Amino acid sequence: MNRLQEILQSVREETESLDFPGPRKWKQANPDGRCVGFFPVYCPVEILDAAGVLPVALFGGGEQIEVELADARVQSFICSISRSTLELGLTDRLDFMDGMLFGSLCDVARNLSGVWARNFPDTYCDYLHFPQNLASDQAMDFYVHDLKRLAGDMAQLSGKSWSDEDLALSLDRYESLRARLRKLQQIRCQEPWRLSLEEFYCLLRAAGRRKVEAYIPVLDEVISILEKRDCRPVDGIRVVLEGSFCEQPSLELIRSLDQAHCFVVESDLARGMCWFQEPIQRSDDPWLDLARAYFKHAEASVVRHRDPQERSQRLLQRVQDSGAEGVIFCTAKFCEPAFYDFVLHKRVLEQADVPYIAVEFEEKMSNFESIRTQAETFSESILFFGEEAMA
Amino acid sequence: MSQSYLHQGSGQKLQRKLLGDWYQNLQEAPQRGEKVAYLFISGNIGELLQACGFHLVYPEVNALQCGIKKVAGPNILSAEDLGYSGDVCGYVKNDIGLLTGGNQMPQGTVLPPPDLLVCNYAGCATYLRWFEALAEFYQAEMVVVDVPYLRGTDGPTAEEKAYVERQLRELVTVCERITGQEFDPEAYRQAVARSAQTEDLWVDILQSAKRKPSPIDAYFEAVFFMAPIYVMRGTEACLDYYRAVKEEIDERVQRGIGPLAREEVRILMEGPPAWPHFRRFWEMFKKWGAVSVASTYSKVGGVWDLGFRHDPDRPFESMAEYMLGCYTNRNWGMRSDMLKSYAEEYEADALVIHSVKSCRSFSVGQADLREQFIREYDIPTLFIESDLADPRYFAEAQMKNRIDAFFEALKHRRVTAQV
Amino acid sequence: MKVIAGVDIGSRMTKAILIHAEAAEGGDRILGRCSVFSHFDLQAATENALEGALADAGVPRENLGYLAATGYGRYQARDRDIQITEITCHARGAVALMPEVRTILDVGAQNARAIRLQASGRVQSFRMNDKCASGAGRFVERVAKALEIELDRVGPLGLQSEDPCEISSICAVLAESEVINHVTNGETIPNILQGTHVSIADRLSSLVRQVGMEAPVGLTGGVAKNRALVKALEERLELPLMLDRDAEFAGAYGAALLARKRYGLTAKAEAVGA
Amino acid sequence: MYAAGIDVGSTQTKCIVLDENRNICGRGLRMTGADVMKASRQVFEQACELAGIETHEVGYTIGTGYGRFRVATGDDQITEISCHAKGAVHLFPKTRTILDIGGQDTKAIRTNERGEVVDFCMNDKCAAGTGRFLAAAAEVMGMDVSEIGPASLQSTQKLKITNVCTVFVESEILNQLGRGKKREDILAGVHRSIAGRSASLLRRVGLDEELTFTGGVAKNPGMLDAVRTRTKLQVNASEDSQFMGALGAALFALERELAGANRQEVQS
Ligand SMILES: Nc1ncnc2c1ncn2[C@@H]1O[C@H](COP(=O)(O)OP(=O)(O)O)[C@@H](O)[C@H]1O
Ligand SMILES: Nc1ncnc2c1ncn2[C@@H]1O[C@H](COP(=O)(O)OP(=O)(O)O)[C@@H](O)[C@H]1O
Ligand code: SF4
Ligand code: SF4
Ligand code: SF4
Repeated sequence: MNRLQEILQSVREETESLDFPGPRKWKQANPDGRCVGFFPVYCPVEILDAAGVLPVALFGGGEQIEVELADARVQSFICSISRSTLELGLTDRLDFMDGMLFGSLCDVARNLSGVWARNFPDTYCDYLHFPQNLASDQAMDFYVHDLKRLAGDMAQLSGKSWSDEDLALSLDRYESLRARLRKLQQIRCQEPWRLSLEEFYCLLRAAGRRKVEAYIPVLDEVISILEKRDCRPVDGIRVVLEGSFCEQPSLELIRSLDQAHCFVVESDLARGMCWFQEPIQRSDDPWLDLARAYFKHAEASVVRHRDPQERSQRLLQRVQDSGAEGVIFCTAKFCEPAFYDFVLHKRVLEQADVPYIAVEFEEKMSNFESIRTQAETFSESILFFGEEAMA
Repeated sequence: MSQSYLHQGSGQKLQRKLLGDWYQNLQEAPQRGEKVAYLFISGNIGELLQACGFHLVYPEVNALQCGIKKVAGPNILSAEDLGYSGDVCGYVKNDIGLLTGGNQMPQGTVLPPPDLLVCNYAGCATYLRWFEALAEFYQAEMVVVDVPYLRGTDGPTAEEKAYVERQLRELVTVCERITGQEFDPEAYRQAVARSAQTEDLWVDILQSAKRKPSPIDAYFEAVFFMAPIYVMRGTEACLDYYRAVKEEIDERVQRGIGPLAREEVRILMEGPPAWPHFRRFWEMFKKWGAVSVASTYSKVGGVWDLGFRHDPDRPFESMAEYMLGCYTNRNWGMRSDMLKSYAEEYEADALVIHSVKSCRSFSVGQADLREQFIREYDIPTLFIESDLADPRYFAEAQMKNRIDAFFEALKHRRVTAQV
Repeated sequence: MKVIAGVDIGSRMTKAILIHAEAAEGGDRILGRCSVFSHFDLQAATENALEGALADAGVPRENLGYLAATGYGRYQARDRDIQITEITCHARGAVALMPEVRTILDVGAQNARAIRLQASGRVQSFRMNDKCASGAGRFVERVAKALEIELDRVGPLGLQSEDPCEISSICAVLAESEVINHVTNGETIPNILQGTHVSIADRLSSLVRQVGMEAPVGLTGGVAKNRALVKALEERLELPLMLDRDAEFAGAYGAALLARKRYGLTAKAEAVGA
Repeated sequence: MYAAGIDVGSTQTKCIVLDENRNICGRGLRMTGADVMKASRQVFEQACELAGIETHEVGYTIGTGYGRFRVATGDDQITEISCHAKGAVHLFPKTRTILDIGGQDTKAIRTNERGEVVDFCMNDKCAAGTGRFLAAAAEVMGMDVSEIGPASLQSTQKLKITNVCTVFVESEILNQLGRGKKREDILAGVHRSIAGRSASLLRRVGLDEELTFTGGVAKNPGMLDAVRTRTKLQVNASEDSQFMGALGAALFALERELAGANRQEVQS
């Protein structure tokens, strides 16, 4: 097996396995280390990292998990990720975790923080409030204060004292990580056959499970091998995938998009892994830098209220920048934020004459025939229409 | 109600008039050149906005009215035509459907468009998405008053209070810009003072349910009685209204009458009612002599029975505390503690959880409540599902079967307990 | 004369259509059509439908220039030259049959799909429902079976209904016992059938709404043969539906039309190559 | 002194006649069919005949099941939820959780030692996971419902059934057969799929002590096995599983009779 395959296999395993091989291995090697999980989308991982805590991104249980215990806790009309994450906990698959963080994405994630605290009373559990009034002068102060509070908790958990310097270094580390991820994204966008969506996605997800300084060289390796990778261009349509920022579609679904010749060249898959649109601007106060980045440079997202028009315009811009021919709204069933956003985006896309389709997925879905049919239809509608127009 | 009495239904009559005037006034506001603000019920800052010179529209109240008047169904469908999913909050869809159809309420009022959208983000994240949609539709200015969700069980921290309070002060500047009118601090202070008085009365009314039999159904009736304190708190008319309701309830107490001829079971209710089928929903409980003695839904507009009051000496600070303390802004542990204390204080026999699909803010965590009440507290708990807005999710036969089975089992247990 | 075949391999019926290979010769006229039960040997069904259509057109097999397969069994048609999804095909076929159509509702035995077209005829967006039988043709089949009525009679009988009864079950299976109950309570067959149609129409109309309905709306698929369901749908959607005699064949027809373009290209390529 | 319980289910109607010592002395069973009144009368007569008594010797009769309000000879009605709990605890006194899979719905019931319902959950909006699902599978295979359970136990290969819809599972089965899959493997997949759904339902009411399986589907050994495997619990089932609701109703009836309860007017 060559080196690339080896890396890809390990990140795929990290994506598919319910046992968190990466974080567990890290904890074995660092018995005093602490792991804190975070529910998608965004989490200020830099703060955890600076305190010597390994931030572990949780993306639910995917298609692998059989939900039984959590079914009793989460009604049928609530998104699967909340159910499967709870199942992971209730079946002791998160026993290596020392804490959990939930953010203000939506009512589900918010309430889940309390449900979690009830079911796992012995581990640290907290709720992070991300300001939704970014226009207020007060919000930044409040947020910085809250970040410091989190930092205090993390320090207590890890038993490490740490300084502003540590945070500054961590910001640098994550900046380099995001630079690599952007590079991969660029490769995928320019020559989608060089890096399949599944490969790209697994590499992206693993970024939320590895110690950042250890993962950067791995990505460097991948990038250099990819540039030499021998591959033949394939014909298909280029699309932007939108709506999967929190609960994630399964690998099978992701594969079926490639099979249907819909090349996803831009997406909001696992959005939190690459949350900032541009490099964080640095001053001598890393706290303020991190907060300011959240306020000003975060990727437009429905879970962070700013200006909804800005969100739709940003989507349009991503379509244009990536040379995409259409948009696939690929939304987790019952994901309210994504559904509301869809209506706003839809209007803008229609005005701009950008074709789109909307499909829904669920973790427990095992039959992708219908999604594949829909993706195929979408690519046909673009390809055949091109022919019709020619004729 | 078996007997008729002096003040019977006086609250209801008065309320009809109050709300009628309210809507009338609202409809005419634009002609008078007066400004209109839209805002939400949970953590609403009506006193403040009125002191800034705004008329108020509460889209949630409109949604509720459409639900009862049975026009929510068609409204929801027309919102779905625009691309709204079948799985999002029916209140939002009702409102969008209503406005695309001309924003005319079932009773005839045409609602004026907003000059300002104040998203008092203390209820649910859906509030943000709702006003984002309205902001887009009306091209109106939207301001969020960001209220951090409570995390511990100790209530809000000093920073959280300060954060909200300072946002309120910022908001005043925005309001002044829009209305071109100066904020009247004295009017605000007086309104807040009236609110505090109103809250005292309302708490007395709700707590009368501690009696046996309870003179009031603290859910099926309270959800109507609560309307004025949610939409026009701080006004003189509102205060008068609660004086009148208090008289009606006092009279019931004197005569020893309650909402049903016989109170057989005292229940706690968690979750919003099924508005589109309100009567039938209530009937299913009446049949078993079940009277609600406390409910969480009657607290969505403010939790006053646990001690909080608006404070005319600290009008901004207390407003911030009010917003932070909303039921929907409380975390699971606080909600559960609240229900537990109700169970004890009101001597409830059972808990009924009505889980509505529309509202994740209420629903997520209810299954844990159910588990906790049955397992840890040994309080019989019934779990039923439908919706507060979407008539399609009300499966009457199934719901009835469940309710019957539950009360029947409760009865059996009682019989054996007596032996 | 070379011909092009489109075969739509559905879960219940397999349908085949033949058209001229050269648009100039015969326009878009349908030369032959045939539908057979799919059962579970989809290859045999494809073969039979194709033979049937050839016989109908009176064209020998060797004149078949190109075969396009669509429908849920499209990957199982052995001699296919191309496979295209049923949504693309139904859209194409529907536009050919009913040129003004803006929204298409295609209802088969197991699937329902709503498709919205751009003014140019291109698919703008679509939705499908394939997880629950309560919004598809199989529901009607089951009720018909429970009432011991031939499927052909379901439409005419349903139209006689004056007061459709309410079917409250959300589930096609559970609704069956409700239907039986109505029978015992002395409800008339037309009212029961129409009640079923109304309940399906409810679900179908919400599907159409999800793609943002725009008039005129056309109905394709086998269900278009059921006039009573059509009536229920029209009442729900509050507009008349466009129908065509060949609505059942819209998918196969669309496949053939799309394939002709492909055939043209390959034929040209061959000519150049030779 | 005798008492009877009549359970008018969506699929089958069952009757139990008890003597004053709570011994079962007669059973009756038939398809519910369209005429509920008739079915209930027939099972009652059938049970009395088996008991060797005249119908008028039965003092008190309680109707249960979805058609309980239309029981021809019923003195009162009690929901099937209470009755299944009562019956199950009578036969298996340590029962704390009950899984009842009938023709059209599935219920999980939690009970106390006196057979009183403490908690329950049901699946009654979708036929997935009910006896109907199994019946549909049996029908496409051309088998009787009583044959599919034993056949599924012969399975050697794991096969996943993905459709949950009772209607669409038929074509999935045909498809699998068409692909040359073995009948028993497909059936085992069907049984596993229902066991999975049942387990989730059971978790809602709690699943830590003795489990009793009731309803017609409990007669299916394949289902019994699948539930055992899935829950990793000892699962009680008896010949009388399908009669559990009727038995519970009869027990209630006997209590009433012993207590000299006054006859109530039949509600409708
Ligand atoms: N003669 C008829 N009268 C009424 N309905 C019919 C008739 N023929 C077919 N149908 C309806 O059409 C459905 C089959 O549609 P079809 O498009 O052939 O399905 P598929 O493409 O899935 O095989 C049946 O389920 C039935 O409801
Ligand atoms: N001998 C048997 N073996 C396996 N399953 C059976 C047998 N007899 C009945 N069943 C199943 O039991 C179901 C009926 O169960 P029952 O509890 O009587 O339902 P209901 O009370 O809803 O009528 C039928 O759907 C059938 O699948
Ligand atoms: S998937 Fe959507 S609804 Fe569910 S937790 Fe994530 S953001 Fe919230
Ligand atoms: S989600 Fe709940 S609280 Fe929020 S708007 Fe809807 S009904 Fe109201
Ligand atoms: S509700 Fe009925 S028709 Fe729909 S999926 Fe369930 S079993 Fe199938």
